[in-house]
Amino acid sequence: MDKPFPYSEIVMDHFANPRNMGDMENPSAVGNVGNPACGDMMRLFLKIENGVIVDAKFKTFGCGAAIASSSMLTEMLKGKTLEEALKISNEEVVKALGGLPEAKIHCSVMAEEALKAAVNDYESKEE
Amino acid sequence: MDKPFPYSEIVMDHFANPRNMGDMENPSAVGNVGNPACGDMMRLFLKIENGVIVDAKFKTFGCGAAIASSSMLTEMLKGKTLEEALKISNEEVVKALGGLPEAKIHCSVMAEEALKAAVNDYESKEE
Amino acid sequence: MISIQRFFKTVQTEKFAYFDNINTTFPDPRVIRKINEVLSSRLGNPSSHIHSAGVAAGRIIDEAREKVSALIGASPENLIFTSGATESNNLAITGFLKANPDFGFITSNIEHFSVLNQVRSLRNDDIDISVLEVDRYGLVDPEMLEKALENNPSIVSLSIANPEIGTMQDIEKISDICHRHGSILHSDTTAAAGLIEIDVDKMGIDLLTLSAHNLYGPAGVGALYVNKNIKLASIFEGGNQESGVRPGTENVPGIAGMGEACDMIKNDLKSHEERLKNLRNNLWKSLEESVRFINFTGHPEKRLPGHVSFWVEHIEGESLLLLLSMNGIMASSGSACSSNLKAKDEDELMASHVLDAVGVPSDICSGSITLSAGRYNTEEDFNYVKSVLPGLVEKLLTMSPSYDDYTKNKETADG
Amino acid sequence: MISIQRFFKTVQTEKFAYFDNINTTFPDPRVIRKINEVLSSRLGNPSSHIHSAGVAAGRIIDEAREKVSALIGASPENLIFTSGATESNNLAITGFLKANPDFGFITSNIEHFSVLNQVRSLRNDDIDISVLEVDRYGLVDPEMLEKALENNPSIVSLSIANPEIGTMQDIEKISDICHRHGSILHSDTTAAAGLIEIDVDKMGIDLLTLSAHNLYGPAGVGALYVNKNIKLASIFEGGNQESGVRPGTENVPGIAGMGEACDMIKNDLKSHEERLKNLRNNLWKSLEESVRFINFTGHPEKRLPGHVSFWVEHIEGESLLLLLSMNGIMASSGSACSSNLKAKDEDELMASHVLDAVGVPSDICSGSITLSAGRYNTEEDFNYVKSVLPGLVEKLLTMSPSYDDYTKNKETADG
Ligand SMILES: Cc1ncc(COP(=O)(O)O)c(C=O)c1O
Ligand SMILES: Cc1ncc(COP(=O)(O)O)c(C=O)c1O
Repeated sequence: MDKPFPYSEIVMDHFANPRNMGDMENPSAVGNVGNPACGDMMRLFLKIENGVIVDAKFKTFGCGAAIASSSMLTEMLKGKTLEEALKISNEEVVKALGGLPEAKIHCSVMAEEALKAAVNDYESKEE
Repeated sequence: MDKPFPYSEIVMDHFANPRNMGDMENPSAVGNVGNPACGDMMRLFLKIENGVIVDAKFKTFGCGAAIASSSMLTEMLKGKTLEEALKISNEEVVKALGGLPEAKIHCSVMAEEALKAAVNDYESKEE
Repeated sequence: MISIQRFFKTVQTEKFAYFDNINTTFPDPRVIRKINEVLSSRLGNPSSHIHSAGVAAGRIIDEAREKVSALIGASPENLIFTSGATESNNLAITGFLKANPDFGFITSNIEHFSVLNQVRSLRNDDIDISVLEVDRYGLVDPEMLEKALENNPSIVSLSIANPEIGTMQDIEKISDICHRHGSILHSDTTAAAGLIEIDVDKMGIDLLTLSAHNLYGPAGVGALYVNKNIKLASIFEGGNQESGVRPGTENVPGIAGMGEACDMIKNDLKSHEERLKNLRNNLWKSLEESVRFINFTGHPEKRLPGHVSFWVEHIEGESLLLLLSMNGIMASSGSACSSNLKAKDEDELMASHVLDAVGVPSDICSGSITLSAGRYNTEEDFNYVKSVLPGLVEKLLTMSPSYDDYTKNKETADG
Repeated sequence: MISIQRFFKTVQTEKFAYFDNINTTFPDPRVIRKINEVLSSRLGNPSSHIHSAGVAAGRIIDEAREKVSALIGASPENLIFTSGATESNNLAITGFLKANPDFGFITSNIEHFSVLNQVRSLRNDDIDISVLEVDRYGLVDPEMLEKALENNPSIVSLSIANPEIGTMQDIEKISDICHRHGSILHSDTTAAAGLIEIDVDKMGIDLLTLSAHNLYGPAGVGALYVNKNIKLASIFEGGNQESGVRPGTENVPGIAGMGEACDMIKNDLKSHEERLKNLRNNLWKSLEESVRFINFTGHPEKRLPGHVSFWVEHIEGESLLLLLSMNGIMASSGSACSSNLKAKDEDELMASHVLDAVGVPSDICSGSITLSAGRYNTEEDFNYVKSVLPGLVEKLLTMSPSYDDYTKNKETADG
């Protein structure tokens, strides 16, 4: 049955006070996903030192769930090795957010994709 | 559109305080119409002297409209000649009652029929 | 048109004994307070869940959904709010058959028009339809049901209790039969809910209709319980409210009122049931002894608490209802909806289909009286009826040529 | 599930500026008093017209029928009460086509789902259906209508005003065209009634939908005006209420409340209309100057008083709605019913059909904002929006990679 408010408290907190929002100077990697024409666009910046993510920032054009997913992802990434980071699935982001409405699961998928894109970017630069 | 209460004030008055209800000793004529199996039965008693209805009484098994129609008819009959009485139509009874719901018009018809039956009875006795 | 003030002038008493609870009940004070509170709360549209005013409205609905579900032992997620029993009955049957076109439809010949008249509209749709005939007490014959279910899985719609004659079916036995045949049971509990305990699981009811104004809630709101395994189609088009099955902005104040009513009823249902059963038995006995020519309708034991129905030979029912009304006793001829005083012509003045079904002589049918008490009726109310009713019947008997003929025939026979 | 208290914790202001009147209005105090009075009046079922409690209920309905009819210049006997606009729209169109199967059905691609989705269910019935495309302002092209009417008399359903983009049609011209072709016009005035003057005769509307909760009455009640020459079939089965067209016990308290609301509105409609028009124009101008990348939707002049709608490039609408909500400004993305936050899966997260129809880039559609004011909105409310909204847009722009790209491209181009 319908829930009166579709977003969890954690989602609202991350939407209202997004963590790690903004540009990054000289990022080690950037992941771009989405498309403004789709009303969904995410840019993830990573600073990587010795295989460890020492900083993560984001910019997102999207709904409350998209912004909260981005914010939560950056929090989860900091301090992780690239290998550990790549194990973070969208389900984990959803779980960390205290759940998302079914129709908004794709926002967490976008976060996962942004991470993969950033790691790809990093690896292509390393080569 | 629907009316809150289907009966006029006059109908309710004649239902609550029926005029001329009861038996008559040695009536000049009796009119019987209807059938208890139809939920509608009316008996009209007339006392006729020199061609004039000097008294009228009724007994009725029926709804509010049937009782009010009977009561009103007896009032209308008193003092009329038989000829005048036979001119009373059911529409006149309805009018005198301040109207009847459409579905109850047949009650006034029954009253008219009772009158005709009584006059028939009178005439058959005279012969 | 007679004005209400004028009507009261013909009323000969200050008494007010309301015995028409089967047609509507008075909203409980707690219900009225709740509705007032909700109306004053500056709520948004429940679908505007993006802002707190809309969220607050949604929460009120959810709270009410829990309270209404609790009354019938259901899970809140299986309850749909509607505009009333009529809509619930249509959604249950037509909505089910739209989504399950292979099913047949079985009902009885004493169901409310909002069930029975669907036969009319469904007939065009190539659906197997059976209308079971009840016995003289208004009971469905389990064997007949069994037989009707042989060919085809069906949606069976049988109410727990009939409003006009008060008879209660053995609903558990009926649901057993339905389920053994892969069929499902819809039950219109408009007349029963609030008076007897109802439990969808124990009774095995798959679709259940509730009406708020028949259980001390407001008019204009009802509910339909839908077993989670059942698929329904909506019966009209619109937005996605109520799981997409019932489009249209929810009646938030009405729903809240229905929730309060159900919550209140749950607290003390049993005690009112016992009390009303005793008062009913007592009234029945008293009328049996004091009212000449009385014929009770419906089953003498398997009947709603607080419900007595009958007809009287030699007198016509509407006249008795009017006299009762003038003496402050508000009764009805069963279902208000089938009341025919406002029929557009004589043809519509048909006898009650329910009384016809239980074998009351067809033209007496318009003559039946239903006295239906509810939780607010006191013993004094019952005593008042006992003291007044026999005299009113006698008054009409003195006016009845049919009664005259009867006595004359009797004298002849006796002498 | 977040509790309402917790939700309010994230709300950063004590302000409460309700700009979602298009989805529901707050019931007027006079309406609340009336409903309270009716609920407390120990009324019977209006169909129980044999006793005074039932008669009194019937009288309340009749009084309300007069008041609601008066608001739209109709005769009371031509008004049917329903459970709301959704039901009225279904009764008007499907009920008409059931009774007049030779007619076609014409509507536009910006009607509410309760009109538009009927295309879906009527398609099976061999009915000629056309859905007219509106222009970029949301206006129906009279020539297109004329053309669609050439073949067949039809029921044409076009609302006076669209809730999402505020555009008002030239309804008199439309009704002229319909009538010249032997067709009839249904108009859903849910969004317009209570804000602008409506007269069924002057406007030539044959069937007209009203919703109480959109004009300061309670939720759960609506009405349908039916020109006396038009035959309708009921859309569900039951008793004989509302001239046999709308079965089910009437929502007496709700109907009474709707009557009070309409009576109140009639008194001072004009002055509120003028006031809201001025405040709207003023807000429009202010946002035009202060909000970067703003794109207004709907017609700039032919629009509802108090209604401003727009989308903003580079930012997403739901985010802006949430920020507005956290700042105490309650707005919506148009019609609450089409709000997609609760869609069951991504596929249902479709763009608004209305914005799509007026040519807003398809994936921006979810991004539109509707600010809809009503009679209780003060100049202060409008000023508050003016002071807060531009900053919230700027906040989202700083978060937007799309905006970054835009500025970079621009720098490149400029440099
Ligand atoms: C234009 C329009 N018509 C009809 C409706 C449906 O009204 P209700 O949900 O009250 O039935 C709405 C609701 O938002 C609407 O905006
Ligand atoms: C058994 C039964 N079912 C359904 C209804 C219809 O209820 P409503 O008129 O509230 O829609 C009634 C009304 O009297 C009833 O008695």
